[in-house]
Amino acid sequence: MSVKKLSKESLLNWVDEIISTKKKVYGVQKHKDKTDRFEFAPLDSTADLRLDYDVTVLPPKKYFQPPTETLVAFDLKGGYKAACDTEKFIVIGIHPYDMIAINQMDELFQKDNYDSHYMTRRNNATIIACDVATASKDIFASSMKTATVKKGYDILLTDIGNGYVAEAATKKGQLLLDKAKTEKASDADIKARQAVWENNEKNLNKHPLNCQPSEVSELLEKAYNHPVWEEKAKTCFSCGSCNQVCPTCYCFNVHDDMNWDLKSGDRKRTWDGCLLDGFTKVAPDHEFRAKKSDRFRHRLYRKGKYVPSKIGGQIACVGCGRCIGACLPDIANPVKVYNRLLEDTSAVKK
Amino acid sequence: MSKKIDINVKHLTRVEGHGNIIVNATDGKVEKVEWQVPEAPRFFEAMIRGRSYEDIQLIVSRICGICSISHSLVAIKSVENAIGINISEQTDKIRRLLHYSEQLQSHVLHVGYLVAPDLFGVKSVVPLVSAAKDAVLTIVKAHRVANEWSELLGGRVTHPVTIRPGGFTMLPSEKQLKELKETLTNLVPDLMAIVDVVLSVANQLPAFTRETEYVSLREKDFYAFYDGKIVSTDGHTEEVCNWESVANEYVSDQSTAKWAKWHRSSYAVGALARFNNNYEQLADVAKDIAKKFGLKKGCCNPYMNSIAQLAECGDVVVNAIKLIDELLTAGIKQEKIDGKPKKAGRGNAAIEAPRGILFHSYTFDEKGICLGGNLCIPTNQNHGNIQKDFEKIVPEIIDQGQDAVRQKLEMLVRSYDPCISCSTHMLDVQFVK
Amino acid sequence: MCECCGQDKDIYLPQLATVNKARMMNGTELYLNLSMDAEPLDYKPGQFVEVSIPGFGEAPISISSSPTQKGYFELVVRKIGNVTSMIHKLKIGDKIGIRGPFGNGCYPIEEAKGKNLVFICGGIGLVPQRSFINYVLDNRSDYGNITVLLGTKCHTQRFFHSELRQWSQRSDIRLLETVDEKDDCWQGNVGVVTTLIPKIESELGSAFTFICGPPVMYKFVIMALAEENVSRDRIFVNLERKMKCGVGKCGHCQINNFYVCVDGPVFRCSELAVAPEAI
Amino acid sequence: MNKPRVAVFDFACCEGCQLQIVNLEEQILDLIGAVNVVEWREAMSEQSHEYDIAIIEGSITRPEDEEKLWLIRSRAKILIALGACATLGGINKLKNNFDLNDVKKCVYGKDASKPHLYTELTKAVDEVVEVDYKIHGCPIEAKEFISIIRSLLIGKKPEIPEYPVCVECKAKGNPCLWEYGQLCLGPIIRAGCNARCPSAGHRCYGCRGYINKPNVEAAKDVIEKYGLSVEDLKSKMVLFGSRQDNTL
Ligand SMILES: Cc1cc2nc3c(=O)[nH]c(=O)nc-3n(C[C@H](O)[C@H](O)[C@H](O)COP(=O)(O)OP(=O)(O)OC[C@H]3O[C@@H](n4cnc5c(N)ncnc54)[C@H](O)[C@@H]3O)c2cc1C
Ligand code: SF4
Ligand code: SF4
Ligand code: SF4
Repeated sequence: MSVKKLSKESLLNWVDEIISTKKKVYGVQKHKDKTDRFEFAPLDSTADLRLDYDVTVLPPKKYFQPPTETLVAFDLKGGYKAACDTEKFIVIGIHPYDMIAINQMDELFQKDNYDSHYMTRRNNATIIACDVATASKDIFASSMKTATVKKGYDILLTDIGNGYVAEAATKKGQLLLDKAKTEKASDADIKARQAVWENNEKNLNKHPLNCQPSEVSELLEKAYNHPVWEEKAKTCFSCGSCNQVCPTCYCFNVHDDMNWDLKSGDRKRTWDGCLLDGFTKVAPDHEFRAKKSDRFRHRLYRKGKYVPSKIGGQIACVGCGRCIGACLPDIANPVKVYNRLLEDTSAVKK
Repeated sequence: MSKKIDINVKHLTRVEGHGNIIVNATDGKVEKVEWQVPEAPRFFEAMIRGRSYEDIQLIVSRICGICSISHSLVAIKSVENAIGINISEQTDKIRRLLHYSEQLQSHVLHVGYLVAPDLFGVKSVVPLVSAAKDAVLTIVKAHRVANEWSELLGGRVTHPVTIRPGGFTMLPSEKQLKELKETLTNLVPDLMAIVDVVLSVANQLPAFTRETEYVSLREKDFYAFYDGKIVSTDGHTEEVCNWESVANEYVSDQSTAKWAKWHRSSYAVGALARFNNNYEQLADVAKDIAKKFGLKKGCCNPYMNSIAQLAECGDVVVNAIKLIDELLTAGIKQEKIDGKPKKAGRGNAAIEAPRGILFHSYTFDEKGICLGGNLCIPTNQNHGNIQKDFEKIVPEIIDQGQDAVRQKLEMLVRSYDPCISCSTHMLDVQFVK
Repeated sequence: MCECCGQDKDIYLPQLATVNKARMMNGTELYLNLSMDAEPLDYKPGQFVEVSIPGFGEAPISISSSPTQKGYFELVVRKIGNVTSMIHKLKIGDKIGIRGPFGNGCYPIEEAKGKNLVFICGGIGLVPQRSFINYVLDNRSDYGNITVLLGTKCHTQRFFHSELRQWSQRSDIRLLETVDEKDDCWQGNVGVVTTLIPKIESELGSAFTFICGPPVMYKFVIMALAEENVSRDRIFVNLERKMKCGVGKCGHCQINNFYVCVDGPVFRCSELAVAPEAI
Repeated sequence: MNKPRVAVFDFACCEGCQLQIVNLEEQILDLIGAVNVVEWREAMSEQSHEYDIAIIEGSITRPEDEEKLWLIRSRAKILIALGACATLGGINKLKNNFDLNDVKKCVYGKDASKPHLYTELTKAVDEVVEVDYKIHGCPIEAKEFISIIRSLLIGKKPEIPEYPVCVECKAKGNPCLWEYGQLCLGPIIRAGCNARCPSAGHRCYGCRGYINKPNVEAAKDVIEKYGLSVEDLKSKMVLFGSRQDNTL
């Protein structure tokens, strides 16, 4: 599919049109309470859209796996009925690292058993991704090889200064892009986009990882009993903040809610976190991962080893840096942990 | 055989807090009439000592669940007064708007849930549901609207969280304010429907009067709820900083709450006091409501307090809409809160809680640590007046028999909309034959 | 097929089953015999189902019957919390929601052919093992000697009495039992289940051993087997973890790299070498 | 099935938690449809001694209240502590930080020794009688109240969160208030309020009490990092945690 160019103005007009014709459009904008931060939220006006944002407080996973969703409706008499979100929607402004996280989730939610709740929403979404224009304070996407993205989106926008290069990757995307006033991207435009990519692949790197992301899994094989887990977890609140803000965390809890008739109700799933006390607790009162340090280690193994083994070796940390900001005692930074292990194991080698 | 009346209502129901009513009479001769407040005392003035100026609002809000917004706002005003913090016009306006929401919420709750059952001759709002479902649903709706309004601005209906010394931690968006305005505009007919329902049973309100000094705030530009000077129907005026010379609090053996008196042996505060002092400033719709019930300035029938509350609901809605318009015209601006203490000293503030004038004073050191405080709650100020009303009304109605006397006394106390957990806590009538 | 997404199966949607039989087996265990209302349950020994009680939630429960028995399946449920308490209230004819069968790690039906089999069960751990034991009994000629070691806390907590009696009377299966607590009414062995292991020393050499019981049991049994030089790739453990979905998504049952629900619940012990959290 | 009989009682408190029940608005009709409210002084005049579920609001400050509570316990099958005053002792417990005579003098002056002003150290309900369930919060959250009551009505043990406020705060997409200089207690306080205060821009001040294993050491570390002192934390915490402050 061809590569187009949009002037800044025609981009705005295009978004205007999208907002006026589609029911559900979400886009990156200033956080409603804290105006120095950004969030994905329903986009009412094109003027609110901020494609120059650094990072959003929550990743866009909330549109694919909402914090709370109904899985089935039940009725004491009539049994169970599947509940499904079937509305079509558009998300504007997903950064490459978040896109890659969604690509990973797609694989995980289809693997073993096809999760129709996640996948229905995923299939109903049109994603307009955009390349990073402003580096956030903790981003390390370059280290994780997630600074640019090649698939998953329907349209990718790249700000090249005098306009946007837009490339549709799907038919859905092409149809949508056709509505914009575009011109064919010139060689210079394509080169400018390449330059943005090259720059991002190098410079979105506030916390450089001292090895290839694909090597982390092997690194962890030797680190299971390393003292770093105990040391760091000493100040862990077990608050699950790192889980909640992470674009690649998808563990959930399930609970039933009754209606007032006490005969019908909903079975819901809500975000959960493997760092939380009680995550592995079973009746009567046995907890399998009771130690904070074990839970702390579990998360970093999940990102670096367990999930990668399910998705062809890709590391399940996309370097968005959200957990770094979310963690009060400042222990969540995956790079710091992996680098520390690297140092120690290479020290052992020497 | 002598005819004995012995009323002993322990823990009066449908009031906020615990209060008792005691009447002993033999052959129409009244031997004892007593209004008691046995609520467990809670010692707020003692508990705030040593706390930071930032926490005072959080603590004293817990004096009362029903008027927590008034408590929070007056506490903050007093704190700001003490340590020299200024606030913006926007903050002042949003605080007033928040305060209006509580008036509406509390008045609807009081008239609709607590007083209406008396007028309909039932024991609670529950049987009213079958008798007058539409009326109840309208009351519930008005109550919900008021609560959602409080929540929008205060972050929570009870014990608001957004207000702090210097400003708000969260502001409503212009969109939300527009929606609120629309909701309030649509509420007016519902309010009128409630007025009509109450009007249909208004003949159940006893015709009793007793010359009373009514005390409230008065403010230049508003029918006073949020601010002003202290005034009384006896023509006295006093600055808020001298409130202690108005309230003259004393400890009564009948009560765990303190009582108050000014020029007479007791005075009354509340909606009727505000109405009597500031009638002219009421919005027209409020005056119309009052007219429907024949309520006029200078009324000394305590049972009419509930009607004054209804009238005030009209005023609140109309003036809230005006305030919203002003806020929208100016546009909502994010402000940086400068809430650090500028000086040490004592601060005083008054506000009209739904049930009457409320005073808070605090003293802070230069770090903003509270050295002490004094609070005077509306219901405290009414306790003495309730007792005086009792003393006058019981001989007048003693012939009507125990049940009627009991019923009228309960209604009398309820009409004051007492908040006994505020004053400490509430009510119970006792009778013997 | 789902109306909204067009998928043929919603993995979270329970299917209705009917209770054919329900009876208490002792103070805490309920026996249930169920049939699916629509498609019969097509399962393998070692798999489990999610039993659903509207308003209460779901509980993963092992299938205790052998797939050789057609037209119904059996569960044994211990009353322990919200869902299991409600399961205990079920009566004959009641409808109940079932998801599953789940679990890819099942008993090694094929590989175990021709081998001697040893089942080591602690208490309710007999329940899932029973599925394979009965499967083997129904395909008796395919397998070698069968030995069942069963430890129960106290003799009043034993269940499947008549079935156990039958086994002990059969010549083609050997049952050894023990109870933890000494009691006048119990004439058999006393002591934890590991005390039975030396008694079957001769069986262990080339046998496939299957362990299922309370979490604390595994470590000690495996240690005891190690003393008898039983190789870890012939030991199978049936593990239990907290579960919320049963289909490899919710993350609660994860043991290092494994999800008990999709990779287990039956694991070969040698494969768990990379999963220190397992035992 | 007979509707369970419910009675509501209050002790030293602001009655704000009962008010949240009133604030169920339209849903109060559903509540009344599902249970038989036999006593509720704040809202109705009927009274009864026969009830299955007793809901207790407020903390216990006087011997006569203790006696009344014992009586209620002996009559109720299920006893629920409603709100921070009942579950923790609430704000009322602040007075336990002072000498009692001094507290009385401070409020009542020379009259402090009058018998009806008698007070004792404030106690939470479970310091006097056994409590079956706690509905946390100052005030309680209507939503949580509803879900707990519905659970009890179908005979299910209600699920009361053991995780901290941060979980709900993050799920709502709030930036953390620590980054804006507020000493928020979210990481060590039990969730269930849907991060009520942080979502309104105000730090959590702990009205739902500690989670089961609060990492107070970590809290100390963090406040140092943010240039505050443990004393600051303590003073914030004891607003609602007077009884728990030995952990600090
Ligand atoms: C693979 C597998 C097979 C099982 N087979 C049986 C069986 O055959 N018979 C039997 O009686 N029990 C079995 N259990 C244990 C049974 O699942 C739990 O006792 C049951 O989930 C407790 O649920 P509850 O709602 O009654 O308890 P609650 O304490 O109220 O539990 C609430 C929720 O927590 C989770 N949970 C709590 N305990 C466990 C647990 N031990 N395992 C998994 N999830 C738990 C569940 O999601 C449950 O719904 C099995 C567990 C697993 C994992
Ligand atoms: S682990 Fe941290 S940096 Fe990595 S994807 Fe998750 S939140 Fe982002
Ligand atoms: S604001 Fe408070 S509750 Fe929210 S994440 Fe930060 S510490 Fe936790
Ligand atoms: S955020 Fe904290 S203080 Fe606020 S309601 Fe929740 S627990 Fe209470």
